[in-house]
Formats: sequence, structure tokens, C-alpha cells
Amino acid sequence: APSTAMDAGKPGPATGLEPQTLSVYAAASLTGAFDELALLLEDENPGVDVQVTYDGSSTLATQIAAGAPADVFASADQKNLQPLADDGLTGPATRFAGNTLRIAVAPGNPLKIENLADLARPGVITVLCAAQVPCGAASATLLANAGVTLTPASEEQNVTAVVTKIAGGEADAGLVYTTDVAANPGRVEGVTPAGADAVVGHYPIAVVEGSAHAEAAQAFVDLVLSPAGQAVLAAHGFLAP
Amino acid sequence: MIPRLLYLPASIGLTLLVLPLAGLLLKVDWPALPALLLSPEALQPLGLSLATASVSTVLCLLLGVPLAVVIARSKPRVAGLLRALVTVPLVLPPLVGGIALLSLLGRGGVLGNSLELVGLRIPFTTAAVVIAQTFVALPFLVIAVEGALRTAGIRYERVAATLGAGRGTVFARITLPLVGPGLLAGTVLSFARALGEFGATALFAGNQAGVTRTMPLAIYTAFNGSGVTTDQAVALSLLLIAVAVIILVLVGTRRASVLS
Amino acid sequence: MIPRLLYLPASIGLTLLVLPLAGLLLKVDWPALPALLLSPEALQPLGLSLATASVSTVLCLLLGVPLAVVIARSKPRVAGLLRALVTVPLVLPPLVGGIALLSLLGRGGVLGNSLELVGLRIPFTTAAVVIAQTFVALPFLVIAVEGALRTAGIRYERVAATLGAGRGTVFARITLPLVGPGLLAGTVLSFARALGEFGATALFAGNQAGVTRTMPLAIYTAFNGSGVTTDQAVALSLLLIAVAVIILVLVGTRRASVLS
Amino acid sequence: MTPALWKSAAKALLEANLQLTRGSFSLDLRLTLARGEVLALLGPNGSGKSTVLDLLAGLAIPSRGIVALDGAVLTAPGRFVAPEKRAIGLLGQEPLLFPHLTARANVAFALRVGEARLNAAAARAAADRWLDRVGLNGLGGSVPGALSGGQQQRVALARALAAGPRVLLLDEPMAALDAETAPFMRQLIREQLADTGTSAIIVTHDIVDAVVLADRVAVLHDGALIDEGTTAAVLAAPRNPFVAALAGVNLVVGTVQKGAIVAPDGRTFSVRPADAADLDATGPAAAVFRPASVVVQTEQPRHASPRNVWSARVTGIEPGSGGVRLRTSGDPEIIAELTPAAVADLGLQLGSPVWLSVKATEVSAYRR
Amino acid sequence: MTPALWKSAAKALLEANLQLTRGSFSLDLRLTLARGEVLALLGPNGSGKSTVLDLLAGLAIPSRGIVALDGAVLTAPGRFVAPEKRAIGLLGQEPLLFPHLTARANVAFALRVGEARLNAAAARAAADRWLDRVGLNGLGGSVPGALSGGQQQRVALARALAAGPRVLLLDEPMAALDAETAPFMRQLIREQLADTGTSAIIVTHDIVDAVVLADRVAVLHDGALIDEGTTAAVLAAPRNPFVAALAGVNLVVGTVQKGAIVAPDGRTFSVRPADAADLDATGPAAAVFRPASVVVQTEQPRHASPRNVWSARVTGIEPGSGGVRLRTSGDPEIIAELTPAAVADLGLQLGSPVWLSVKATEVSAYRR
Ligand SMILES: Nc1ncnc2c1ncn2[C@@H]1O[C@H](COP(=O)(O)OP(=O)(O)OP(=O)(O)O)[C@@H](O)[C@H]1O
Ligand SMILES: Nc1ncnc2c1ncn2[C@@H]1O[C@H](COP(=O)(O)OP(=O)(O)OP(=O)(O)O)[C@@H](O)[C@H]1O
Ligand SMILES: [Mg+2]
Ligand SMILES: [Mg+2]
Repeated sequence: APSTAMDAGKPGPATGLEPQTLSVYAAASLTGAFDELALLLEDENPGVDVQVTYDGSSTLATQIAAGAPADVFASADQKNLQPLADDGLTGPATRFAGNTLRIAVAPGNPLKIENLADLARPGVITVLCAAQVPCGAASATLLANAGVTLTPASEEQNVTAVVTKIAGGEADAGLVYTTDVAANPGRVEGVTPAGADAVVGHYPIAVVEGSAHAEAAQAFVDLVLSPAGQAVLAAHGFLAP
Repeated sequence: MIPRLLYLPASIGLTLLVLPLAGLLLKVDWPALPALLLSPEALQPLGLSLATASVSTVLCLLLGVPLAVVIARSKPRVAGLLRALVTVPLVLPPLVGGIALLSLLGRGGVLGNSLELVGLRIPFTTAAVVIAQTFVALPFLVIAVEGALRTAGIRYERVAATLGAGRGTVFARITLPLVGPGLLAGTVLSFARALGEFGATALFAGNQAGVTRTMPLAIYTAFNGSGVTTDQAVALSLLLIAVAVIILVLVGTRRASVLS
Repeated sequence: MIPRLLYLPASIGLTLLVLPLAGLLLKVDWPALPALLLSPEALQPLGLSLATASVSTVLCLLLGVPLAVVIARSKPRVAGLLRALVTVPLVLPPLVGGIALLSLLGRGGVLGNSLELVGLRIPFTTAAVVIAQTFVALPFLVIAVEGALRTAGIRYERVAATLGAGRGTVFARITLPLVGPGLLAGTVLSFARALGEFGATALFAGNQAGVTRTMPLAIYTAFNGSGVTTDQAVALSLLLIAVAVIILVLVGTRRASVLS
Repeated sequence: MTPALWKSAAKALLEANLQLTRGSFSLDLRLTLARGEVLALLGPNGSGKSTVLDLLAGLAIPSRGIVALDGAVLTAPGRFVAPEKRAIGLLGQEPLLFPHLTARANVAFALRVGEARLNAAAARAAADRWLDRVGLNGLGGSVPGALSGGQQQRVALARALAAGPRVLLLDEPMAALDAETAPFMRQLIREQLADTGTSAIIVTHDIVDAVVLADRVAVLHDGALIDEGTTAAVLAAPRNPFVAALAGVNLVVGTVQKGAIVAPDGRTFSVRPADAADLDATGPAAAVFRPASVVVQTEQPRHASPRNVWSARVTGIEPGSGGVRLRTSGDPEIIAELTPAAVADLGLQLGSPVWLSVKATEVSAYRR
Repeated sequence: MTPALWKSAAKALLEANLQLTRGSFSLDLRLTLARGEVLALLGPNGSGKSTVLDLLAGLAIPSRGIVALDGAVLTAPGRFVAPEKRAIGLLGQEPLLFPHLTARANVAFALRVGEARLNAAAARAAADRWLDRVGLNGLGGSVPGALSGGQQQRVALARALAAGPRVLLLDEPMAALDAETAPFMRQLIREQLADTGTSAIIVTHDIVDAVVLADRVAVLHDGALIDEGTTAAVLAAPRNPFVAALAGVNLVVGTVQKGAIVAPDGRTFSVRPADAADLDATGPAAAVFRPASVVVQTEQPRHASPRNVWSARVTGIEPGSGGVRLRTSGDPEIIAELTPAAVADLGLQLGSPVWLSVKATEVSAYRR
């Protein structure tokens, strides 16, 4: 795991695990936070190597269903984890974080976009996540709540693509997670639209059934849920579950 | 005339290619299939895919055949270099092709800026889909046609010239018909590749229903939506495969009849 | 002998293929490049990519050449059908190939269950990378070699037979050398395709450093990493392209010298 | 051509009964070839000669019919032996040298996979000897693309002979050869077939090939055999205009005596000085001269250059393609071709006594 | 071959000076072709004949040298006119019919792009007439793959003639043709060249082609011209064994009178009945017969079949490839080939008076 500076305060509960390699499958939006959490667990348990695989939640869910050697699965939405839990492929799912939406714009907000209605302004190129992915579902709810209808230039397959388009100048604005704005300083700037905090996306986590490292997996889940873990998540812009 | 020993690896090869597709069939939710396949969510991307892939294939022919001729008739060294350049896009992971196209034709891109000045915006348009598909499919056409041209050689072209035929006439009446099978193979390959193109399209053209959401993008979107039960994605994939097989078999047998 | 009119579309075609790659160069963070390219994050996937793509290419040759021979020497109708079947994997969007392979060889898959019983698990291993690459690259080899075989015809094979040569000898000493250029082209194409393979690998083999993280997956990971630093992705792409161009040019000029 | 050979065709080495239809062309014929026999297959363009060879070699399958070699069925309804298992070699109408192999390697290939089954080194050495025999010494390293048309044809001939099949099918083997080389190649084929006891079918448009190489001649027209028999018989009495156009030679098969050829009836034929040199030993040989060369007189010629002079009687007077054909008594009968004016002038009739003379320089000789 | 034509070669239509090296083969020669002249290019396999034609047609570029047509430079250092702009047609050694076009379409192609520039319908109709002329009536719809070797060669010949170039280069145009067809095709070429005033170079291994078609003969050996001159001169006095092997004919160029040919010195040559029929009108013609056919006597022959009998004197006695060559007085001089025994027997010496006789059936005639 990369050596990102940690700003977490206290370490979590010490467990003293055997040396082993733990495989964590995590939604792509968790990248920065889970890199740090992996490091935390490794520090506490010398000899334990935490390998985090990031990808879209549905990709990871499909792979776990097909027998991927994952020990922990952290999804960006309930929809991708619940069926696995229902089929007994994972243990029970626990919510460990929440995320809200922000309007992402180019640094300095050249088009002066201040609210959701501005996204529908003629001449503004807006991109959203596809309604099928978690951030897209949240975006739809947020826009509906605000009574704004708009046709996005594109419905991207994931948040990263939305951020890329705005950072690259292809699009003027889009709805992304708060955490994405935090992870891309200098590339995009966040604007908080009215009613944003009312729409929260929830992240569940579970230990994969039949994991050869069940004890370490549980320790990682515990770490994520612990105050220390929550502090790391908060530092990356996540809300409490 | 086929050494008997070859049949074993040949059938393993065919199995490797066909069995996974058969595996897909097992995943299909058959009762729900007809309704799904007739829904606009399925038909609109299919129509867009067929339309864009057709246009891309025509573009590939218009640009690729001349390029293939130039390579095939160049000196060995030059040809080797050109062939390598043409092959590179094949190596590009899907994403990188998208990044490359954006860096060229996107808003901050080298050409994109100039185009913006004359009021042209390419990303997020159907034109972007066509460009992305052409970019990835063109190498197939060029390499197939170049190979055919090289094997056909220039003997018949020389004969035509001694009869008094100008270069244009020779090209249209001798060269093109002679490489007919190779040309058809290249066309089929590039159409297939354009039809399946996902990566560069997703990044460069985006994903807007009716404008840039081709079948592969629709499949990906469906996959992201349905999570573990890949039903809808599988159903759409089957539709794409079925259409492709029909087209390929139609062209293939027409081609066979041309050859025989 | 090239009609002058062709030079214009040929250069447009070449530009379309090459300019986007040049566009990538503009995105490179040159000062940071050397350190990045020499880091284990770059070299490990590169090594894995070259190794798996090489193995896949050998597999393609072993399975694909026999398959190409069978198709080329079949009756037109059968050949048309087989050719269509072989072309289908080209149409598959990257994801679908992965779903198909998982549904066949994954847990719960048709073959996957049986393999599990004898303690073999293929998905998420390096073997899965090779299988995914072979699956997507095989059609290229088959189609290139089949075309070459068809153009070469059977005249020389018939002569060899009347001299008393058995099928194996004819195949090894006449058929294969005659289609040498086509074989080399097919090998290059399938190696390139294997090197760039992303979609099926990502789903079927996963993305584990040192085991299944090939260059395209490393690029994807870098692209998706915290902070949209496409820099690293671009740098890795450049590395992949550079390696590919070197290999293609080396093979291309060797091929040229074989031909001349 | 000796009676013995012709009779042994009854117990033929190769027997074929072939029917084939291709578009508007259809083929229907029976063909036999005796052990050691050489058959010349003549016929106009498009008569089906190459098609017959393909059918025999197993490169084409007849609609109906049978091909049997030495009693073993090679082609029949429901049975087909692959070409490489037939021991029937074919030199096609085009040289078709393997383009990726040098001239030497082309011939060596035949020596490795053919009857000889030599190893690589031995095959290369033997190939060089073969190239030498066809006059291509020093060109062994050339690829076919760097050889002239005639040079390619010679390599193809060497390759076909080197394979050493039991039956050899040669499709216009002398086409593209220059005038000086052709006789040498003809001699090479003759010796090689004789030395190895190989039976052969030779397709040719040149009557000299038939005379020199063949025991028997078959004439194909529109897919059917219209004439067949010993070379002498067919040439002496051409049964259709096509044969007449290329035939019309007197052929005397006899034995060598003191540099001349003695016919069965004891008449002696002096031959061209160049050929006489070859007739140093005794043995069977043939003398060939054209009916037009035969000078006919009603008085004994004196103080004249012709070395061959006999008296005979006119046994037949018939119109021919080149004038009037006069048959004369003797074994073999000698045919003379005259203008109608000459026949009238000399007052020739059936039974007329005549003096025949032929210049030795008009008589070619071939050892058999 | 007439003096007028030979002189006009000074103001040549086609002039070439060619140097080329390919591996161990090197070519170096000068060649001219007068307006309307037909040159036969002879030479052994690999002597460079096809290479010369390629260089003239613009299919190959010489290392050094120049090709000029009617004063316009086609090939020179720094200058190269494309083959299609040269008006020089080439019928190569292989037929190379376009495999995707029918026989008719192959010929029609030449009529559309060549001199005639016919439209599609006219070209098709004219192509059918051409196919008729080469004896392929009814095969217009066949693709090359369904034609026999000789049929393909005929289509290729029709195609080359139909293109109507100013200079036509023919590389062994008669190869693969059957014996009955060859004379007709030869006649077709002759008439077509004469009617259109086309100059031509014909590569051949058959001396008859040179005699019938060519005014002049050039002999190539190892890339260099070793003999050149009017056909009669070269054939009468072959300067090397290669020419001797294919030459050795008496050629009498004269005029037609009452179905016979009258030589410059007034001697009359009766010819084969078949050829005599062609000599119905008056005009230039040539009589050809072999020295071996000439019977030499020291007494006047009587009651003999030969129609052609003259007295002459021996002007030369020299060894030849087929015996002793006897030159005799007259214009043209007649050469007789005898065995040494005959020469001794007759006691022939320089200046001996002799009677020469040649049977009319031995004399071929060709209109010129
Ligand atoms: N595929 C085909 N379809 C129709 N006719 C065909 C086909 N193949 C060959 N023929 C015809 O079969 C006949 C015999 O051809 P073949 O090559 O055997 O002739 P050949 O006697 O060898 O003539 P040549 O002396 O010209 O070589 C020809 O008339 C040819 O047109
Ligand atoms: N690429 C090459 N490299 C080396 N030698 C070559 C090459 N091409 C041709 N030659 C040689 O050039 C010579 C002339 O060939 P060309 O075809 O002109 O002969 P040709 O007189 O037409 O003979 P033929 O009567 O056999 O057709 C031959 O000796 C041939 O081996
Ligand atoms: Mg033939
Ligand atoms: Mg030649």
C-alpha cells in the first residue's frame, strides 16, 4: 500500500494477527481512504499485507460471485452488496460511510455556476453519472428534489469519468461526490447546491463468506467502523454512516 | 490435404472461441428476454451501433484502402515502419485511445481548440462515436487489405499497364477486384471491431441515449445497474452477438460464393 | 503504380491513426517521466504483460494455425460459417468477453465447477490473463493466416503431393513457409491485441499486482487512482506504446527483409 | 513399340476408365499403359490432355470411372488414394517451382520425399548433379523468381524426374526450351525412363517427342480418344486432320548396323552424319524421314547425292494434306508425298514400279 | 527484309541501348526497330530475351541506357515514361489473363483502355470477334481458370493484339499452341501487324516464326547480341551453333507467278500444293526449304518426281552441323546438305557443275 501521510489520531484496537495477505475489494471512490486504512492495519499487525483492489462496485460484485479471492467487500451502494449477502456469499453488510453530492466545476468557477438550475443553463455542458450507478441515482434524486430537469451531454459510467471530463475541460459542470472534489484539489472545484446534504449515498461493507482470512477480514471491517477508521474516512470527505 | 494431426488443436481453438459464448446463453433470463429485446432501451442503442459502425466502416474503406495501397507498394523499410505505426492503435488499451483522442480533439486539445473557434465541437456528439470507432477499426482494414495487395502482387497491374490502362483504371478494374476477398475480410473485421468498440467511445464520446449510447455502452450501463445479476447486460450482449453473427454469416456466404 | 489521387486519403488515414498518439505526448509530465517509468509500479506490469502476451501468442499459434488451415480448406459454406464464428469475439465489448469467460470458467460456471472439483481454479490467476488474452487475440491470427492460406492456394501443395510428399511434410515444408508473411502478420496482430487486452482480463482475471495486473490494468488503476492524475496513466501508456512500437518495427523490418 | 511391349499392354500397369464433365466440356475414355511403356498423348488445345493427367495423378476426381495401378485401385466410386500415395509423378503444364526454395532445394525436395528418400546432405548433392544434367550448373542457388522461363522449366523437369515415381506424367515438358537444348532434354527423359523402367505418359504438341520418346500414341479430341496405336502406325496413317498436321513421317524401326539402320525387310537406311555418330553400337533404333523427302523416279537414279535408294511398287495413291501420298511396298511401307503434277508426269498408278531415294541428311536416327 | 525496310532502320522507330546487371547475369546491347519492321529475337534459355522486352516496355529499368520511340525518350537517366504511356504492348511469356474477368472481358479490357478506346458494348462485341479469330468462339464466357493452357495463350494473344500498340513485343507467342492451330495464329499475327503497320519484336524458339513473321533476326547470347541481320542472311550463314541448330533453311524471297515463286535470278520454285493454293494473286512471297532436301546430281535427273530442277556450280564446300554444306551459284545461292560419302561419291569440288533438284512438297511458301 502506498505511503500516504496519515492524519488519523489514535490507532484502532490492536489485534495481533498472523502474517498473511488480506484482499480487500473496494469501490473506486474509496481509493484514498482505504489506502490509508490498509496501511493502518499493516502498521498494527506486522507481517500482514493488505491488498486493495479498486473498481466499479458491480465489477467487484460480479467477480466475488464468480469466486474471486476477496476477503472484504466495500461497496458504494447497497444494491451491489445485498444480493451477495442474501445468497450467503458474504456476511451481513454494515454501513460504514455516507457521501453527498457536489457540483464540480473548473477551478475558479469561470461560468459562475452556483446552483442546480445553472446546470440546465444553455451553453453549459453538464455531465452526470448514469442513473444505474450509485452517484447517478443520487444525482437524479437531487435534481428531482430541486425540480430541475436537464439533458446531460453524457451519462458517464462512473464518477471518475465525470471528474475527468470537467478537469479536462470537456464539460463545464457535473455532479460528483464530495470525496471526489476533495481528492482532486486544483483540478476541480466544488460548489454545494441547496439540498445536497439531504441526499446521502450509503457505503456498506462485509466480510466475504469462506474467506481464508476471516479473522483479519473482520479486523479490517472493525478498523473501518472504529473511530480511528471513521476519522480517516472523514478526512477524505465521507460522512458518518 | 489437411494433416490429420491438425484437427485436434483446431477444435480446441474453435471451442475456446465458441464455448464462452455458449456459456453466456446459460446466464440468460429467457422468459424476460423478448420484452427486453423489443424495448427501446435495447433497440435504440442497437440502431445507433449499426448506423455508426456502418459509417465508420465506410470511412475505414475510404481512408484505409489508399493507406494500404501506399504501404503495400512502398519500399520494404518504409513499409515496415508504416505498418508498425498502423498497428499501434491495436495495442492501446481502450481507455488510452480515449485519452489520446481527447487530447487531440477535446476542448483543450491541439485540434479541438481550432475546431472550437469555427464553432465545431466533437466530443459528446455522434461524430465522436464515429471517430472513435474509425480510430480503432482502421488498423484492421489497412492490415488485411495490405496483406492481400502484397500477395496479389503487381503482375496483373503490369499487364494492364502494357495494354495502355492508366493508373486509375488499373486500380479500379484490376487491383480492387483482385484483392476482393481481402477487402471483404478487412471490411468485416473493421465493422466487427467498430460494432464492439467501447473504451475510446466511453471516454471520448460519452454516453447519451440516442446520441452516443451505442450497444457496448448500453451493455456496460446495464451491467453497472443490475449488479450481480447480469441479466440485462447478458441479454443485450446476446442481441449484439446475434446481429453480428447474422451479418457475418450473410457476408461470409456471399463472400464464399464470390470465391467459388 | 499508385494512382496519385490515393495519397490524400492515405495521409488522412495515417494522420488519424498517428496524431492522437502525438496528442498523448503533449500530456506527458516529462521531468517526472524517467523516475516513474523505472518504478516497480511500471516495470512489474510491463514484465507481466510481455510474459502473458508472449505465452498467449504462442497459444494462438498452436491453436490458430490449425484452425485457419481447417477453415481455408473447407467447402465455401462451412468455411463461411466457421469464419463468422471465429469473428464473433471481435464484436464483443470488452466486458462481455469477461462475463462469458466467467460464466464458463468461474465458480458456478459450466466448466468452472468441474475444475473446482479437481482443485483447479482459473479465474483471478495469471492463467486467466493468458486465457482472456488468447480468447481475444485468437481471431486475429486465424483470420490473417486463413486469408494468406486461401490466397496461396493449393497449387504448390498439389505439386508436392505428386512428388510423393506426405501431408505433414507438405504442411511443414511448403504450406507454412508459403504463408510466412501472413503468419508473421497474424502473429504481430495477435501479440499486439494480447498486449492491449483490458476488458476481459479486468473482469475474468481481476487486478492483482504481480499476478494479474497487466499494463492496461495498471493504466486503468492509475487513471482511477486518487486524484485524476492522468499523468501516470499517460506515462504508462507511453511506455506500453514505446515497447509495442519497438517490437513491431523490429518484427516489421525483419519481415520486410524476409519478403525482399 | 516393339510387338512384345504392345502385347504386354494387355496386362497393363496402369488402367483407367475416366468420365468427367466440366461445364460444356466432357471427357470419356479408356487408357492403359504397360510396364515400361511410354505413351504420347496428343490432341488440340482444350481436348482434355491436362485433365486426363490430373485424373490419373489424383489431383482431380472423375464423375465416374476407375484408375488402377498394378492391380491396386486408386480411384473408384467410394475409393480415392491420395496423390502422394500413388507413386504417380506429374510435371504440369506450368513449372510451379516452390517460390520460397532455391532451384537446388526444389530438386532436393523431390529427392527427399520421393522414391529415393535421401537425407538432406545427400539430396543436396544429388540435386546439384540433376541441375547439371539439365544444363543449369551454377544456378542451384537461384530462387525461381530469378530464373528465366526456360530455366524454370528445366528445374521442374529435373524435379519431376528426381522424384522417381513408377509412372511419370509429363505435360508439354519441352515447352519454353530453346532449340539447342530441347534434343538434350528429350534424350535425358528417354534415358531416365529407360534406366529406371518408368512408364510414362507424355503430352506434347511436337511430333518429334512422340517419335523419340513414345512406344505408342493416343490422340485426344474433345475428350475422346480418336486414334491410338504404335507411334509408327498412327503417324503413317493419320486418321484425322489434327494428327495429319503434326504427323506425316516415315518411321523405320530396325537395328543398327555399321552406323546405319536396317529395316525388317533388310533395306538399309543411311542417316544424318550427326546421328550416325550415335549409332556406334548395335541394338534397336529408329529412322525417321518425311514423306516429302522421298524422291520418286521411274528410272534408277545415277550420279546423285541420295545415299538411300530402293526399288519398290506403288501400293496406294491417296490425297494427303501436303499433296498426293504414295504408298510403296516393303516392311515398313514407305510413303512419299508428291505434287499431283509429279504423279501425272511420272504416270504413276497402283502397281507401278518406282525407284525411291532419300538423302541421308534427311534421315534422323534415334536409339531406342 | 526488303532492302528498303532494312535501310529505313537507320531512321529507327524504336531505338534502345540497354545495360543491366542482375546477379551474375549482365545485359549490354543496342537495338533498333524500323517503322513497320518485325524483328525476331532468338537466343538460348536465360540469354536475356524476356529481360530486353521488359526494359523496352517500361516494366524494368536499366542500370544505364536509353529507350526512345519515334524520337521521344522513354527511358534515360532521370527520365522514365510509365508503361501505360509508351504505346508499347507486351505479350509476356505467361498468359497472365486477369483471373477475375472472363475471356471476353479480358480482351474487351484491352479494347477499352488501348488504342481503340471503345465503349463497353462495342468492346464486348469486338472482343467476341477477336475470340473468334483465335478459334475460341463460344468460350467468351469462361474465366481463365476454366480454360486449358493453350486456350489461355490464345486469349492472351488476342488481348495483346486488340490493344493496338505502336510497337508490339511478343514473348514466345506460339508456346502451348497445338500443331494445327499454330500456323493460323502465325498468320493472324502477320496480317494484324501488316494491316495496322505495327512494328514488333518476337521472341521465339521456332525458326518458322522468324521466317514467316520477321524481316530481321537478332540473336542474343549471355546478354549480348552475337548475330543480327535480315532473316535470310542470318539463317543462311549461322554464325554460332545456337543459330545453326535452329536455322539451316534456304529462303528465297521473290514474287508470285502462277502459283509458284520466282527468285531474283528468274528461277521458279514450285511449292507444296497446300501452300500453292494461297499464292493465287501476285506479290512478294518467300519459299523455304531445308538444305537437306536438295538433291545433288552430276547428271540431269530424268523421270523423277522433283518439280524444281536447276543446274548450278559449286561455290563452297564447308562442314555443317548436319553434314557437308554445299553452296551453289545463283541469286539467292542455294545450299545443299550432303553426307561426306555423297560428296566423295560424286567427286564434288569447287566449281563442279551440278544439277540440283528439290521436290515441290519440300518447299513451303509464305506470302509477305
Ligand atoms: N472448371 C472448368 N469449367 C468448364 N470447363 C473447363 C473447366 N476446366 C477445364 N475446362 C475445359 O476443359 C477442357 C480441357 O482442358 P485441358 O486443360 O485438359 O486441355 P488440354 O488438352 O490440356 O489443352 P492444352 O493443349 O491447351 O493444354 C477445355 O476445353 C477447358 O475449357
Ligand atoms: N532477379 C534476378 N537475379 C539474378 N538473375 C536474374 C534475375 N532475374 C533474371 N535473372 C537472370 O537473367 C537471365 C535472363 O533471363 P530472361 O528471362 O531474360 O531469359 P530469356 O532469354 O527470356 O530465357 P527463356 O528463353 O528461358 O525465357 C537469366 O539467366 C536469369 O537467370
Ligand atoms: Mg494442357
Ligand atoms: Mg523468357
